[in-house]
Amino acid sequence: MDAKNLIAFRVAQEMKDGDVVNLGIGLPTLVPDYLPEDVHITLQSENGFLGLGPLNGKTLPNLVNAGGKPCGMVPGTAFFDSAMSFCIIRGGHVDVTVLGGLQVDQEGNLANWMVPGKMVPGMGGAMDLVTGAKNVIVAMEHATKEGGAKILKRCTLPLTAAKKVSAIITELGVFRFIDGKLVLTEIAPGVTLDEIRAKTEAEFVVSPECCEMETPREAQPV
Amino acid sequence: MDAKNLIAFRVAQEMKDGDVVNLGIGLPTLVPDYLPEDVHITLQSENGFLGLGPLNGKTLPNLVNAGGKPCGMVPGTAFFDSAMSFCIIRGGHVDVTVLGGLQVDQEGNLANWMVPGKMVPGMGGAMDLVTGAKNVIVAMEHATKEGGAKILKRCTLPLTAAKKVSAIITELGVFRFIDGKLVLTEIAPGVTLDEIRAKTEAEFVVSPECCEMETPREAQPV
Amino acid sequence: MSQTSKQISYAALRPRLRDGMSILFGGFLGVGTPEGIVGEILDSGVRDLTIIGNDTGTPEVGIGVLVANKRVRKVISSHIGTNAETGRQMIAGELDVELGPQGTLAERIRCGGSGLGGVLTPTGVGTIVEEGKTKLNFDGIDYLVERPIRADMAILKAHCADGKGNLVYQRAARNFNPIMALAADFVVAETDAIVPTGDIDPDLVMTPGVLVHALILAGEQ
Amino acid sequence: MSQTSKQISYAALRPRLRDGMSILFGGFLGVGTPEGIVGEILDSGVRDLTIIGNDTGTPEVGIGVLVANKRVRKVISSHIGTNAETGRQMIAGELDVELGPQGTLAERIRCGGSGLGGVLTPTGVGTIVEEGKTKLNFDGIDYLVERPIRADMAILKAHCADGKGNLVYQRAARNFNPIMALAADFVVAETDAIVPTGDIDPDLVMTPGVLVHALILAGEQ
Repeated sequence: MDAKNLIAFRVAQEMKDGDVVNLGIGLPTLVPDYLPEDVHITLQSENGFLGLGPLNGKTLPNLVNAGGKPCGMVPGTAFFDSAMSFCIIRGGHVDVTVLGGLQVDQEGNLANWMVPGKMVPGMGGAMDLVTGAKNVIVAMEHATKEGGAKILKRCTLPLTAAKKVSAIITELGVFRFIDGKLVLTEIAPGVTLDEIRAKTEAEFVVSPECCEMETPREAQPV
Repeated sequence: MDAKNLIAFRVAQEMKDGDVVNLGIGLPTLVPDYLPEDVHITLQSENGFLGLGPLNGKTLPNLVNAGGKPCGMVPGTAFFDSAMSFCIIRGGHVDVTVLGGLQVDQEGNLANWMVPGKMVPGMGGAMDLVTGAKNVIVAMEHATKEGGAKILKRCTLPLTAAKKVSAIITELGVFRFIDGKLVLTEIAPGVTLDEIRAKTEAEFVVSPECCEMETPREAQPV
Repeated sequence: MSQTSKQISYAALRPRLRDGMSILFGGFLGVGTPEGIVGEILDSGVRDLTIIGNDTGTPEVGIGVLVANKRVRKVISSHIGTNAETGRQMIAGELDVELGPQGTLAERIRCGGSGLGGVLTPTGVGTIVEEGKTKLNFDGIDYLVERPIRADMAILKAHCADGKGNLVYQRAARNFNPIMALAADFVVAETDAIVPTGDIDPDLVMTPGVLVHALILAGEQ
Repeated sequence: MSQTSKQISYAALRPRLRDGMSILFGGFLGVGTPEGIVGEILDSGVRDLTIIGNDTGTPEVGIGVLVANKRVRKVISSHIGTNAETGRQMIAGELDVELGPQGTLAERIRCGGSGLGGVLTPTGVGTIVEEGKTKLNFDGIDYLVERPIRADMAILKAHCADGKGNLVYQRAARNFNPIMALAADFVVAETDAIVPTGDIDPDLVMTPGVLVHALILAGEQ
């Protein structure tokens, strides 16, 4: 199993039955594939509905996800306008938002929407989601393709929102923000603390209860 | 024809075909009875709909006007929530609001919602209506029951809104606010300018085009 | 037995009721007010309530019965003229009444439910409504900063619900209900009907079920 | 011939189009954007437009064709990443792009249409979004004052309309359309169907007809 799917699996284990969840594009969209059987979540789509489901082959007119791609919907779906969509998002009615990150820092700041000097796609709904969701989970590979740290002392890229991140889940481990401090709570099987330290610029505390990160059975080292 | 109906008739002649209109309780509700045949207006009801119509005998569940009384609705009615109702009102989507007045002054201030020391019913939607409607017509008897002036130099009662009144229509005549000045533009048949001056405390200009106020045929003096 | 996980009985509301709590109530002169839930609150004996809604109905209709039975300590509303008892208790100093413009009340509740810190409205400028409020001027126009309202509980009246709590309202009974669904820690709707999930066209849902914590079938004991 | 007083042809829109005008456009990545009206604007030859909406679609889809054909001077939007041409023109200094959070954009348009002077939002605090904006603190929380947006024209996409202009949208095509209906001097909706007035259940109307000045039946020349 690749890093992306390992991360998505671990993120899925964070969900509680009944949670209202918004998933960013890319890696986060893999999360529903790994939900425990007894956990049912409702997916919010910022283009205006609650009840996003898998496509299941049949496309319906004007039924697309926030990436503009055809999608499905579950029984009991509700559509609404963009103002209402963000009343729900900003108002704390979304339990969990899962997004990728370019950088996260030890203050809980997230940067994931622009790199100065490069094409700027825009923040879309990300700033409202990170500001308003009860839990903000950053799901990303631990380091850049070049091996550089993404979990920093201080973000250098323009922020998406200040001090809002709840947890960071990478293929190497799980960090949580507890009482304003960045705490390592899980380490992936086969990974050492030294390796995490080497790939993490931020100062962090290792939880006394730090344990092995849950991974799919087939991925467990034998 | 009594004063109330005379006033309602004259107010009705202010309406233009297609106008969106909100009518306050009491006298203003008589206005639709006197609309010219070729003038069709849409009535807005602040409890959440556009398309208020006469009761016509048949009551429908949950179909009431802003006074809580059973009412009818016209084909093409639309219901919405209170936030939307006041987006429409405050946002200038109501062409005309017609309300009664306790006092109006020469600055265009209106007081119609409370008398200190007496039971205070509350402003309801009146403040938003007077603030947001394109045209604010105060429809009221010219003087108090005791013969005191209601069109004043300066309101003494708490205001409903400041400098928002467009016109005052009484059984004695029509005043309009033109370039910030109170201007008498019509005098009712059989009424003298002296009588209006005697019953009006406010300073006002008599329009050079001041003419006879239109009244229903049967009420015209022979 | 509940037909759905969100359906509860009137009696099941009791553990959530307590003295001094704040309650947003849907309705406009009683139309759109959940009369059964109001009755349950009355029967529970809780008092010192703060009630927030458009008006206080009449002493016999809508939320008014709670006022008439002296269960209310504070009212936040736009109009109390239809319930003489509200006015009487206010003048007697038994009841705290905060009156505000109806459109402002709607926006304040919407802000409370949507994470906004307030709105800027021209309504009330130059009137006693502006007392004690922050005033801002942009482009020569004065606005009042009107701040959010939230409550411990919102009690709504719906025409139809599905098992997930999706709500549809009927005609003028919609009024404040949809915005109140956003603005309370616990949201309960009394509904005339509960249909199977999937039976309400997703385009026609007026309040998404995720906002609704509990449903009570109107009149069912 | 018009079936109703509000129905017009695409061509009848021409006299209302002019260089430099501002246009609110419904849609989210093209879904809910009135493609026929966009085509008419393109054919009209007007330029230097300010366009306001969620995103700029793609160079071939939605409002994007106006950008690709260099008819746009300014974009106010939350996301331009799906239209490389928008980014290219922005970097080349040919196009002014104002990016803001999607929820803030929605509220600004709603304010513009509802007489509000702005909203207080926590979104963007501590980011570059706060540059140049009034910041207020209430109860220890910082908020940005976000100001209203209005435009000369709003172009909407509906699924169904009646003769009075009442609109119903379909699924995710609703998005920004209902709030934009409030916020322009002239509001025109392209609709898949026009039904006789009275055929839409009054409870199901999503945009009241009084907000809509003109209807165009999609695809009808």
